Amino acid sequence: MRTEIGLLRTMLLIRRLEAAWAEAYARDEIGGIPPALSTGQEAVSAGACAALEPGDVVFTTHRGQAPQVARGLDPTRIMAELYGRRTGYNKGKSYHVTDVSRGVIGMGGIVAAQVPVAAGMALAQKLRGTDRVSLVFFGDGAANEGAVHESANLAAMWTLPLILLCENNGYCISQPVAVAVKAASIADRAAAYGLPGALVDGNDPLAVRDAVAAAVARARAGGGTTLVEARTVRLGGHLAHDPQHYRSREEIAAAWEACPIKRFRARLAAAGLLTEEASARMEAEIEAEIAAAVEFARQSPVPEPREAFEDLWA
Amino acid sequence: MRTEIGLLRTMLLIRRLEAAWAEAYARDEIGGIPPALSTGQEAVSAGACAALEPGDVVFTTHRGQAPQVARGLDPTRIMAELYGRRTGYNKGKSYHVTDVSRGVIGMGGIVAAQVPVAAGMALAQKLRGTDRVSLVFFGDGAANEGAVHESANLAAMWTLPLILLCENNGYCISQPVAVAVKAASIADRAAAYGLPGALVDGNDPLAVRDAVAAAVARARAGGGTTLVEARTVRLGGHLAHDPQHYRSREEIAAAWEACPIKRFRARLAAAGLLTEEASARMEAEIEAEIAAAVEFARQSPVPEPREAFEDLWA
Amino acid sequence: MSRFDRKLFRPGGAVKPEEREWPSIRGAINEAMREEMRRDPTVFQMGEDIAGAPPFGVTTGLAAEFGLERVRDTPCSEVAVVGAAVGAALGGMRPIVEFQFGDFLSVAIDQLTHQAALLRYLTGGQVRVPLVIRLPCGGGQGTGAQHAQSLYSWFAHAPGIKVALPATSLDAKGLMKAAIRDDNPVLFFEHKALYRTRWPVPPEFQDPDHVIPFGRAAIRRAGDDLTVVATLTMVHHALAAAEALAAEGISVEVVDPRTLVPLDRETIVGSVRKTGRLLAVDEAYLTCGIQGEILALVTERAFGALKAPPRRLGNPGVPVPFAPPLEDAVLPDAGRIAAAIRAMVTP
Amino acid sequence: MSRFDRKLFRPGGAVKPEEREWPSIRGAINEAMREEMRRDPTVFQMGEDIAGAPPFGVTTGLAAEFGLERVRDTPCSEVAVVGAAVGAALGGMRPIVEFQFGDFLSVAIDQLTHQAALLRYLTGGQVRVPLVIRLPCGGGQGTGAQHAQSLYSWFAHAPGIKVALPATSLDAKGLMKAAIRDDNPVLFFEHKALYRTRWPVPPEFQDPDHVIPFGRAAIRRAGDDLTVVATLTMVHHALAAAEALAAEGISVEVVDPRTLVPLDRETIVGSVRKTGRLLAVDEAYLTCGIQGEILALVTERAFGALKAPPRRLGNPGVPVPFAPPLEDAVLPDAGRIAAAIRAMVTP
Ligand SMILES: Cc1ncc(C[n+]2csc(CCOP(=O)(O)OP(=O)(O)O)c2C)c(N)n1
Ligand SMILES: Cc1ncc(C[n+]2csc(CCOP(=O)(O)OP(=O)(O)O)c2C)c(N)n1
Ligand SMILES: [Mg+2]
Ligand SMILES: [Mg+2]
Repeated sequence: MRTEIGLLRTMLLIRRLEAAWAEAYARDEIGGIPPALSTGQEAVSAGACAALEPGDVVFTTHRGQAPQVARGLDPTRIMAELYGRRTGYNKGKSYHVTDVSRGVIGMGGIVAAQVPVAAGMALAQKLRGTDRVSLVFFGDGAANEGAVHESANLAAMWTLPLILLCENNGYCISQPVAVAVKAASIADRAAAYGLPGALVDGNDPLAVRDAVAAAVARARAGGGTTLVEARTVRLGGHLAHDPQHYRSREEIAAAWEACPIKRFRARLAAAGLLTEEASARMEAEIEAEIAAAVEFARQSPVPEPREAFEDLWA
Repeated sequence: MRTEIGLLRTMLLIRRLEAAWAEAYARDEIGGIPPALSTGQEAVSAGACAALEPGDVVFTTHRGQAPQVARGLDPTRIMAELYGRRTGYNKGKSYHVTDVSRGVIGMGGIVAAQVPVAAGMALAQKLRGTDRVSLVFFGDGAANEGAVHESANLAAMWTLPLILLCENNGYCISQPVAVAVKAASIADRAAAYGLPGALVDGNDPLAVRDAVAAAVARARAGGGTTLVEARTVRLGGHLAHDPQHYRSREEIAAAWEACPIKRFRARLAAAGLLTEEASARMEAEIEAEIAAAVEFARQSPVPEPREAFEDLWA
Repeated sequence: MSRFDRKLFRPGGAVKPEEREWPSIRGAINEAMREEMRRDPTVFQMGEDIAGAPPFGVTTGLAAEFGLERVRDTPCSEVAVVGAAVGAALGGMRPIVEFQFGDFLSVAIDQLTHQAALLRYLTGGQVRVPLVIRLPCGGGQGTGAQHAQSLYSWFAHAPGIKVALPATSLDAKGLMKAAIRDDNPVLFFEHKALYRTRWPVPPEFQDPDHVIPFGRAAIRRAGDDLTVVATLTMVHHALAAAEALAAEGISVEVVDPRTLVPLDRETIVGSVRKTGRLLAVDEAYLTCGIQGEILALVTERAFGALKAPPRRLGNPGVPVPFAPPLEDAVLPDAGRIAAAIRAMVTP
Repeated sequence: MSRFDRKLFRPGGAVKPEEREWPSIRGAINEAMREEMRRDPTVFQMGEDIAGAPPFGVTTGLAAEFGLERVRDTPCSEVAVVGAAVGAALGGMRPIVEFQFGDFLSVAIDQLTHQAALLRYLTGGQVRVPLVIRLPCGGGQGTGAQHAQSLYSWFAHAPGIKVALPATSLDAKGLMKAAIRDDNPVLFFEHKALYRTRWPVPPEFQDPDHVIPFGRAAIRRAGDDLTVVATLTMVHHALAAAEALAAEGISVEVVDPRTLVPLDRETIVGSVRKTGRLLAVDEAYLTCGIQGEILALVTERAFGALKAPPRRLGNPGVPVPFAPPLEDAVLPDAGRIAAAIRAMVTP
C-alpha cells in the first residue's frame, strides 16, 4: 500500500472499519469500553506503515485499529475480535488486536507501556543481527509518561533501531496538548536524549511516509532511534460516546475542514491520479469488505467459558 | 551560612562529619548499607542551601548528609541516627535524616522518588499562598528516571515554586554520565518542558549559590520552576566500601586536584578573607563538634524493640 | 443480578420509581467530597479530566463550585501526580487523587507503598501524609484485563495504607468523609458496576458530619448456618444468594468488612463463632488474596467453632478477559455463591 | 543463627574448613547463568552495574566471558529496562534482569504484572514472554525499609508470573536454570543474607543439565508432630528450631515450597495430613501474605486432619526499620519459631 492510491485506500478502509465498529457499539452488539476511533488521524498510520517492511514490528496504542489496518491485517478477524468472538485475532481475550505474523503487537491498556516494550523488540532485532526495525505509536498525552522518557534515553544509549512515533492529535482525552506540553513541540524533546527529532504534518500521508522512511533508513543502517512527531487532529471524541463538552463547535468544524481523507482525495484527483469512477469503485469495494467483516463477526461463535482458562502459561 | 567563610565552614563540617561516619562504619560501630559520602560535592549543598530561607523545604537523596548539614541540622542528632539510636532525628527508624522544623525531608531509598514529592510540596506552598519554595536534589543517574520527567513537566504546567537541582557527580554508581546521557547536558533537558535550565560549576559554592538564588527569586516571584545542573565530582566510591575498579587512578587523582574545599580555601586565603590562624581555629572547632557528636551517638540508647511498632499510623 | 448490567458506558435508563429518593453511589461520593471541600479549604483534587470531562461523572460539578485550582486536571503522568499528592500532604494539604481506572496505579505503586505509606514511620513520626486515592475497580463490564481488577489485597499486604470498599450509598458517603479526614494515606476502591446503583439511606445521610468510622464491619443480613464475608458487588451477590437460600431453609449471615485496613476482625470472627461456617467471596485473585486472609484469620482464632472447612471464591488466577462469556467464567456471582453454600451446609 | 550475621557489605571472613567444598548461593546463581549463557545464545543480561561493578557479586565474571552486548549495564531507568526485557523476550531473546534490591521493582510493576504477565493471554496465546527478573530480598542487614522487603506474595497474587525462592546452593542453581529455560516470566528472589552462605551439594550439582523443576516442594526434615512451611532464610531458622525441639521430644517436619507459583499444594497438604499441625513462617508481611495463603489452602483441603489451629509468623505489618533491635523485632527467627511450635504442640 505504498502507492498514493494505496495510501488513500488504506485511509478509507480505516475510516470505514471504524465507523462500522462504532455503529455496532451503538447498536449494542459490542460491549466494553466505547470505541477509540482514529477518525481524522488515518494519514499517520497509513503513511507510517507504508515505510515499513515485513519483519518490522509495530506497537499500537488504545487507538489501535488504524495501524492494524495499515499493516494489512484481516478486517474480518479484527472485527471478530471487537465483537469478542473466538475467531478474532486474540480469541476474544482482548480487543487490543495482535497479529504476530504481520508484526503488529496490540497494546494500549496502559498508556505508554508499549514504548519500553518496543525498545526491547528493537534490542532483540539488533542483538539477533537483523536489519529489522520497531516502530511504536504513542500519543501526545503518553509523551508525558515517564516510560517514554526512560525508553527514549535507553534507545539513544544503545543506538536501537526504533522509531518513536508520537501521534499528536491535540488532546489527551479532554486536555489540550498546549496545556500539558510547554515545549514548542514534542519532537523538540528528542534533543534531551541526543536523538534526532522530526515534526511532520500528520494529516499528509506522504509527508508521514517520507519522515518515517528516513527514520527507518537510519535505523536499518545502524544509526539508531528517531523521534517523529506527527501533528494531526482527533475529529471525534476521545471515545465514541464522548460528547466533547470541552471543545467548541467552531474548533470541531474547522478540524473537519482539514480532514486528511478529503484533502488527500482532492489532491490525488487534482493530480489526475484518481477519477470519480475509480474513487466510487474503491469505496464500493471497501463497503463490501467491511460489510463482510461485520457479517463474519456476527456469525462467529462466542468463546466457551473454559477458554477463559487457556493461554495464560506458555 | 551565607558568607564566604560560612560556606567554607559548612563544607568542612560536611567533610568532617562524613569522615567520622565512615570511620565509625569501618570500626563496625554502624551497620547497614555503607555510607554514601558527598566527598568532593560539598560545594553543591553548601551553595544551594545558602540561597534558601526558613520555611523553604529541601528534599534529599541517598547522598543526603551534605544538605542536612548545610541546612543547619544538629550534627549530634544526625550522627545518632546514623548510629541507629533513638536520639537520632528519625529515632533509629531510617538513616535518611528528616528534620521537618528545618525544612529537610530525608528521602533517598528509591532513586528519584523525592522529585515528585518535592513538586507536591511546592504545590502546597503555592496553594497555601506562601512565597516559600521547594528545592529537590537528584543525581545525574536519577535524571534518567521517569519520575523526573513527569515532575519537571508537571512543575512547568503548574508554574510551581520548585528548584530541580541535579547534582551531576559524573557517575551513577559505576556508570559514567557520558554513557547514560547523550544530550550535551542535563540542564539542556529543561527545554523539553519549557523550563529555564542553568549549568553551573558545582565545585564553586558561590556559583552554585548564585544560580540557585536566581532560581529561588524566580520561584518566589511566581515565575515557576528552574532546572539547575551543578557539575561536580564524586571523589570517593559510590558507597564507602566501593573499590572503584571502573575508574582509573589518574582520573581519581585529577579529581582530587579539583577538590572544592581546597580550591575555595585557597581562594579565600588569596582574597585575604581567611588567615592561617582562623582556618586552624575553624578546623579545631569542627573537630571538637564532630567528636562530641560521635560521643553523643555512642552514648545514646538504642531503641527498644516495642518502638518498632510505633509511628506507623498518624 | 440484573442490577449489575453491562451498561457502564451507556446512558442510564429511567430510574425505577421506588429508587427515586435513593442516592446513587456515584452521587454519594460526589456529595461527600463536596461537603468536605466546603468544610476544609486544604482539601483539593487532582486527576485526569476530573474538571474537563469527569470520568464516570464522580467529580461532576466540583470544578464549577471550587475552581480549577482546587479541582486540577493533570497530565497523563501518574508518578508525578501521586508524588505530588504525597508532597502536598506533607505540606499541609489534603489531596484527593482520582485514577480513571484503579489498575493504572500499577505505574505509580512506589509513590504509594514506599513514599506515602512509609514516610511517617521512617521519619520517626515527624510527618503526616493525609491523602485519598480513588480507584475505580472491578470487572463485569467488558473493560479488559488492565481495566477490571480488584487489587486491594496488595495494599492490605503493604504496611501503612488504609483501604476502604463501600458497597452502599450510605457507606460510600460516610467512608469517603472518614477517608478525607484521616491523617493517613487511604485507598478508596469504587466498584464501577456500583456507580449508578441506588440504595436507600437513613436520614443521617444528609448530616454533613455523618462519618462512617474505618474498621467497623456491617452485618448486612443476620443468619445462623453460615457466614459469608464479601465486599463491594459481592455483598449484593451474597445477599441475593442468601435470599434464595432462605427459601431452601438455609440461613446465611452476610458480613461486609467495609474497610480491609483496618479490618474488623472481631465482627468477622464473632459471626463465624455463631454460624460455624465461613465462605469468603471477592472478585480479587484468590492466591494471597483477601479471601485467604479471612480464612486464615478465622481458622487461627475460631478453629474450635468451625463445623466445616472454610471456603473461598474469587478470580482463580487468570486475567479478566474481554468477551462476556469469558469474563463471567472468572468472576463469582450469586449463583456460584449459592452453590458453594449449599455444598457447605449439606453434610 | 550466627550464619545470618549482619555483614552483607563487609569482606567475608575465612571459609570454615568443612565448607570449603561447598558452593555459595551467590556462586551457584552465577554458575547457572554462565552455563545457560554458554548453552543458549539468546540468553542475555541487563541491570545496573552488572558489568561494571556487580552488586553483591552475583554477575562477577560474566561480562568478561560474554562481553558487554550480552551483559549490559543499564541506566537507572527501571521501567525502560523491564519493558525492554519484555520486548526482547517477544523478539526471541531470553533476558535476565537484575535489580540491585528487589524492592525497586516498585517503580516498574506495571511492566511486569500488566505487560510481561498478561501479553500471552491477551494475544490469545500468540506470544511467549520468557524472562527472569532477579530480586535480592529480605531483611536482617540493616538496609532499611525500602531495601529489605520480601514482596513475593504480591506476585503470587497477580496472574501470569512464576516465583522462585531458593534456600540452598543446589536449589539456587537448579531453579535458576529452570527459570531461564522457562517460557514464562519468572521472578527469582534471592535472600541477601543467604548470598554468602555455603551448602553441601550432591554430584549432580556439576551437571549442566541438572534442572530443578518448578512446583516441587522439598521436605527439608521429616517429622511427625507439626509441619513448618518456610522459604529462604526461614527454612534454616525452622531447621534450627526443629533441631532444638528434637531434644525436647518434639518432632518437626520442615517443608520448603521452593516455588510459590507454581505451588506444590500436594506436598504441603500431605505433610499436614500426616502431622496434623501447621505453622507457616516467612519474612513477608502477614496480611494477605504467603503464610495466610498456606493456612487457607490447608484448612480448605485438610481440615479434618488438623489437630490444632494452624498458625503463621511473619512481619506483622510494619516497615522494616533500620536500627538492629527494631529490625529484629519485626522479623521471625529460630527462637520465635520454636516458641510458636511449643505453644502449638503443648495442649
Ligand atoms: C497509565 C495510564 N494512564 C491513564 C490511562 C487512561 N487513558 C486512556 S487513553 C488516554 C489518553 C492518552 O492520550 P494520548 O496519549 O494523547 O492518546 P490519544 O487518546 O489522544 O490517542 C488516557 C489518559 C491509561 N490507560 N493508562
Ligand atoms: C529506583 C532505584 N533504582 C536503583 C537504585 C540503586 N541506586 C542507589 S544510589 C544509585 C545511584 C544513583 O546515581 P545518581 O542519581 O547519579 O546519584 P549519586 O549516587 O551519584 O549521588 C542507584 C542506582 C535505587 N535506590 N532506586
Ligand atoms: Mg492525544
Ligand atoms: Mg551521580
